[in-house]
Amino acid sequence: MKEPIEIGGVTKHIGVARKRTEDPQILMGQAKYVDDIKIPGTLEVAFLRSTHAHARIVEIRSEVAKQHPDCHRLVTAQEFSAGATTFFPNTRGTLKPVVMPFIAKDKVRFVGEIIAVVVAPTRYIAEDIVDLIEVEYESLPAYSDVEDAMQNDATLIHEELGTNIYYSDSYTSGDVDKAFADADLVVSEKVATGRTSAAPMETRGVMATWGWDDTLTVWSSTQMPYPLRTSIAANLSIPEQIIRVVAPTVGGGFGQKAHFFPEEFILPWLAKEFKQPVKWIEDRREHLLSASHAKQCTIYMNIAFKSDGTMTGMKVKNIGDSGAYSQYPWSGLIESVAANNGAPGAFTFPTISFETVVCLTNKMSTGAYRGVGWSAGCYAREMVLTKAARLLGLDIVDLYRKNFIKADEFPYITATQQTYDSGDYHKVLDKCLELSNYTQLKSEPRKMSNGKLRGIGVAFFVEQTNWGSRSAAESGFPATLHDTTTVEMDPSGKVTIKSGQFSHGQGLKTTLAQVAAETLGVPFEDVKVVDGDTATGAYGMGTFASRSAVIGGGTVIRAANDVRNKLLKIAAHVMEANDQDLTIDEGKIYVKGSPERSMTVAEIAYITYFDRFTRPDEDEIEPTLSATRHYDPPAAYANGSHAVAIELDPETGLIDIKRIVAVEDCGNMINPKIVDGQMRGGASQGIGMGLLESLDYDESGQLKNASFMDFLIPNAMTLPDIECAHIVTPSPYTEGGFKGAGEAAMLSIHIALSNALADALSDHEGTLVPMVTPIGPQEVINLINNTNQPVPR
Amino acid sequence: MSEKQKISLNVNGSNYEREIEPRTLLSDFIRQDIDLTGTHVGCEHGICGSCTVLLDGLPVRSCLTFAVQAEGRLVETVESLDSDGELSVLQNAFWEHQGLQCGFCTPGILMSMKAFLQENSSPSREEIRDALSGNLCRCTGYHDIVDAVVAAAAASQTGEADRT
Amino acid sequence: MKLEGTADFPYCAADVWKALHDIDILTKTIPGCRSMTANDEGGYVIAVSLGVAAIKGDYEGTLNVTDVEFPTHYMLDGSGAGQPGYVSVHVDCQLSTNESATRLTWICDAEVGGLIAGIGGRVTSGISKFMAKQFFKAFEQEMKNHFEELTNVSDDG
Amino acid sequence: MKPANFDYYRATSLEHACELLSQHGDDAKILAGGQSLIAAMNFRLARPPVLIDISNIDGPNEIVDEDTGVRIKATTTQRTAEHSPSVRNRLPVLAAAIENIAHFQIRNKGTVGGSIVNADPASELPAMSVLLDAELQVISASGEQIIDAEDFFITYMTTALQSDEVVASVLFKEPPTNSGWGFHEIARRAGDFAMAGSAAIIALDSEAICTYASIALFGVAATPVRAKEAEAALVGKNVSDELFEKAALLVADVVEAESDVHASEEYRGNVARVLTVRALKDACDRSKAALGLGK
Repeated sequence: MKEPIEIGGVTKHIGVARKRTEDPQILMGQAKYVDDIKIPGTLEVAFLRSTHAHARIVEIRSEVAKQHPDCHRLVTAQEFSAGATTFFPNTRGTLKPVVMPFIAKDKVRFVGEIIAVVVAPTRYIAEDIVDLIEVEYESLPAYSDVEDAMQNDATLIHEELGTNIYYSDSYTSGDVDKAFADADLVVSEKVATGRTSAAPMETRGVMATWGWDDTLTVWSSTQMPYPLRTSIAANLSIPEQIIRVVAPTVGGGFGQKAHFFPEEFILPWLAKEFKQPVKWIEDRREHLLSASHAKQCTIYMNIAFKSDGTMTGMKVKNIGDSGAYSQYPWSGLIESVAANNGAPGAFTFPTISFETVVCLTNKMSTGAYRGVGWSAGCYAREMVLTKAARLLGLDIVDLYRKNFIKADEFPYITATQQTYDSGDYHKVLDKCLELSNYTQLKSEPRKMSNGKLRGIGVAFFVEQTNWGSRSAAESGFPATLHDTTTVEMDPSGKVTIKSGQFSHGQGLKTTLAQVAAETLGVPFEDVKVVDGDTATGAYGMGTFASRSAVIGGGTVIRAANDVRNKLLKIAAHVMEANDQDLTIDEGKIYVKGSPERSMTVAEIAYITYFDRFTRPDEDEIEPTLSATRHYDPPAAYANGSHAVAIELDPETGLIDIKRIVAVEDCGNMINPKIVDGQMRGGASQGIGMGLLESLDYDESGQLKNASFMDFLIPNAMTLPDIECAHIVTPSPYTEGGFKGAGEAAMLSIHIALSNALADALSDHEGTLVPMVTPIGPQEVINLINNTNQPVPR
Repeated sequence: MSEKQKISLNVNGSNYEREIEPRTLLSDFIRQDIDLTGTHVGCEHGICGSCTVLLDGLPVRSCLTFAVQAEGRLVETVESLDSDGELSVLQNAFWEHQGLQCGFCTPGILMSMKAFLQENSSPSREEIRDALSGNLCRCTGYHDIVDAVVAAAAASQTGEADRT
Repeated sequence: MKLEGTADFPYCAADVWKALHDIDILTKTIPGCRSMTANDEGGYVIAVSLGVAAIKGDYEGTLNVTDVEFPTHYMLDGSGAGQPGYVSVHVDCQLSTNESATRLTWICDAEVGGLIAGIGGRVTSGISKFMAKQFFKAFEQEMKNHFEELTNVSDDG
Repeated sequence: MKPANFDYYRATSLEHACELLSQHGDDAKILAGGQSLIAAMNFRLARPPVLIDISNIDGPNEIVDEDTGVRIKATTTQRTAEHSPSVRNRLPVLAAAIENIAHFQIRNKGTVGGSIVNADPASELPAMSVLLDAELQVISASGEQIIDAEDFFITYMTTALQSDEVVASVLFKEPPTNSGWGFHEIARRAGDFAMAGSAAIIALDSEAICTYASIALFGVAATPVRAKEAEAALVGKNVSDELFEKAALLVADVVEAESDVHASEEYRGNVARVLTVRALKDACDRSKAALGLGK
């Protein structure tokens, strides 16, 4: 491992809560999202999607539709010719390959699967034509419950696999059986986390056009333009260098847009085949039916305790409900495998054993969504801890303190072989308890004068961040992930960052510019970040998995540092000084200690480009002011704590959230305001997952809430203000000491919420601890009635 | 009639006349027929609020309005808020307080809040949350938006500018 | 979706059975029935508009009668498809008699797929129950009409 | 998600709308605020071949005080009614109910008549019309008639309105003097359709004897329903929390709730009772306040 580069500009840009450079255009309605890009002659696409969850396609009758005067193209699997592969190598031996056709051929496996494609002048007309297509289906038994699909006699969803279970493995560390045999208390629970969707406000959308120069341009609302380019090349069998993928302004992704979806190949194929620009903008119903779902796991969690609260072992079986396919490129393992590898959390479990099973069902495939795997896995572990604390007569905080990894134990290797780099968990927890007034609230009576029950809950998380190759491997994914950035100084001394990273709302253009400004020593305003376009950037994996600030920031530090060193060498020559004695601050290069001996960065840049008489000999120093650097750092583990205070109406089961406190240690912060924004946004989604959101399928595999009327995401009245605080322990492993911050809230706020509910009900008989998400009023009433069963959804 | 209908309406101070199918939603008319793409479409069933515009000064869902219903009326969209690139007090407050992240919902929120602040010039945080609740945002958790609206109200009160 | 109910008719089981298999009566009483004809397999081809107010979907499909044990039991298997998606039903019909009436006990397993399933969840089962009620109300009336007609005919004769 | 084609007619008056309706029969639907209809059309759940638009008729917002109550023109937007001084003074429960309809952007376009005719059993305005004994002024090409709200609702989205008829205005009756009101609904998220709701009006005499009671429930049956037995259990009695608890048990007689993704029918039935108790208590407190009685 290379030592991180020392940076520390004279004028600070890192750590400054700057206003975002992205915002004025957005605020004026000038930012361009996919649907805002106009090319004359663009035709629109609508899809005929399956109404059956599992059925053979007997016949597609499309003659009438084809005769519609405005039907430009009607394509079914018969006419479609693009391949269906993911290019990401996944070397896990026991993973059975699940093939996802882009257009269903002989059978459909979930409601919403594409059967036919219609191209017409407008979306209105395209939908008219879709209405004219008739499909005859032959129904097959459909599975919406994963444990039904796992049965030996279950109908096969992918016949060629010979089973619906396409992945299973197990892992043991230490003598877990002995730990359980010697335990004073074992708590065992079945925990069911609900199925949700990232549901960004901008749905998916793809536009594609074939140029006169035989180039393919694809605009997609994606989080990973470069991998998409590689994948389109592979699936359309065309050379990658003729493809340009652009992710324009993207209206939220949250991991969901870090996949390859069939539409991202169908549209380019149409453009290539028919040489016409085509556009598809997903509508909200399509989105809820056919953009990847997330978080649904069935977890059997068993934890062994000593009577003083010491945790001695964990046994966990995580059953992932993958839906109908193994979503490209990450596969359907993404929930369960990540959950199990992260099972120890913040604690020193001496023994652990886990079993992972991933099984197909007739629902939309599951994929990445903020806090992948961990949202479910942490919930199962923590709710069992909460129950154990109650049975042991302890507060959950006592249990935390007793079992936390201590600040002097880092680097710490967990029972699942993850190397935690840094942290001070006690300090973070204490801060959260203090800000939330936890102890005081705990001591007050549960019953309030208004008849409601007061509840306070706290939870703690450790989050694996900055997915590079090593981080991915520690999470159970042997993928190669890295990033590259080019830093280029032009003759005027202004700087362009060409990044393979890409912002879809996180303000990365601002943070990367801050990192560059500080590393280089130029004014913030002199830095421009170009991203989201494979024609102008450098190959990168994209923005997901809390990686961009760390890996993107790291590439910028490395490349900017190279440019800075070059600049100093040239300046040293021009100024007849030693480059070691020079420094750069806000565009001015001067001899340390005597700022009057100075030149501007612009002057040196100009000389470098245009004045061969003044600059050093080009054999000595090549006169280029650009550098391209790669970065694939080890994992950095962020941590934090949430507290949620609620008032529960015990008669209706409604939870009113009164306060949220979030404390996070994501190492050195580049832009604290942006970090707060991530914490608040994540908290909102975490509350959504914990309280409201559930995509419910009936027993025949129909999604019962395929609209925003019934799939509920939080609105402004759902949430109170979200109070943020920070503890900083820089990562010793990463450039800048950064740790990721994007997903954190999704690892523990839903737990704090459930803990608050358990606390509000602590005067009730029985140990009432919820074991299900979301906890809607129905689930609360079930809990109060002590029928703590997951609601059949 | 389902054949095209001629409509004329005023959007952001300019008059437009177009021939459209009666089923054309006002949101699509604004975005496609007159190319004002600042107004966004997030659900097309009236829940998310991204498409909110002002119709005769009142915020409405443009996805739950047929363009033919806007015949002869005044429509204001997000593009009307700034003056030649100079942000309004409300827009500035959103920038200052980071009342946006991906920005997709932002135009609808700005239009709702513009109308709201005209009715209630010094709202409490709770009143702001109530007024905001018809606009979904998936990124911010709303906190920073509430901050921005509080600041915009305060700035307008102290007369820093008279435009919200 | 599971629906069930009972209906009592002041007629003997054979008459009720006959009426329940009478195309004319069924066409008049099945809510939204646009047409119904017997097919070769002893079942029916049926076209219905299902729904309420502006929210209606046209479905075309078949109804098959199976497990026939005249006059006490039969199964009705139906499936239809239309623009909003598909509907399929399995109805178990039991007829039992006491002194004065015949009781029909029915249990219906219905599957609704497509648009209605995803969007109309809040009201689907309620509307289905309403339509079942509507059917039996109309059916009772039709039977009454039918028998009055018969009585009238015999009186005249 | 784009609507199917339709023929569009812009009515210049309600009479014109009636003419068009009688021309087009069942094919035609009235477009008022469109806040439910257009959503259903966007999903293509609704595909009316003909739309008759009454939203552009001159002077759509009209609220008139009459002796017995407040008459609201059907095309009046919900927001106009919500802020009307007549409504706020004479029908405060109606103003409170309207505030619970979706969000203000929807209420700016949604109309009072449109919501009632749409007859969504979870909606607030149909419930208010039965709570306040509203009279619906219904017109058609062949004349005019008055339909009592109680006779208007048949089932989900289905009313007594014939295909050639249109509701012109709604007269909401003013409750007795010194009455009080209560309104409670619950939704998982503010602004959404109610999972269950209950509204009550109670009038007391100076001895705190209940002289009048009206209770309407919504979201718990195929139509909004009056809880007549519960009302009867109150009138003539000295009010108390125990009485309210007892009376609220009787709402079970009219509750025929359905299960959906949000809650079971049992949940809804139970909450209908809970909300009725709360509505009655609020109504009682307000009536006592009007009478100058202590709580």
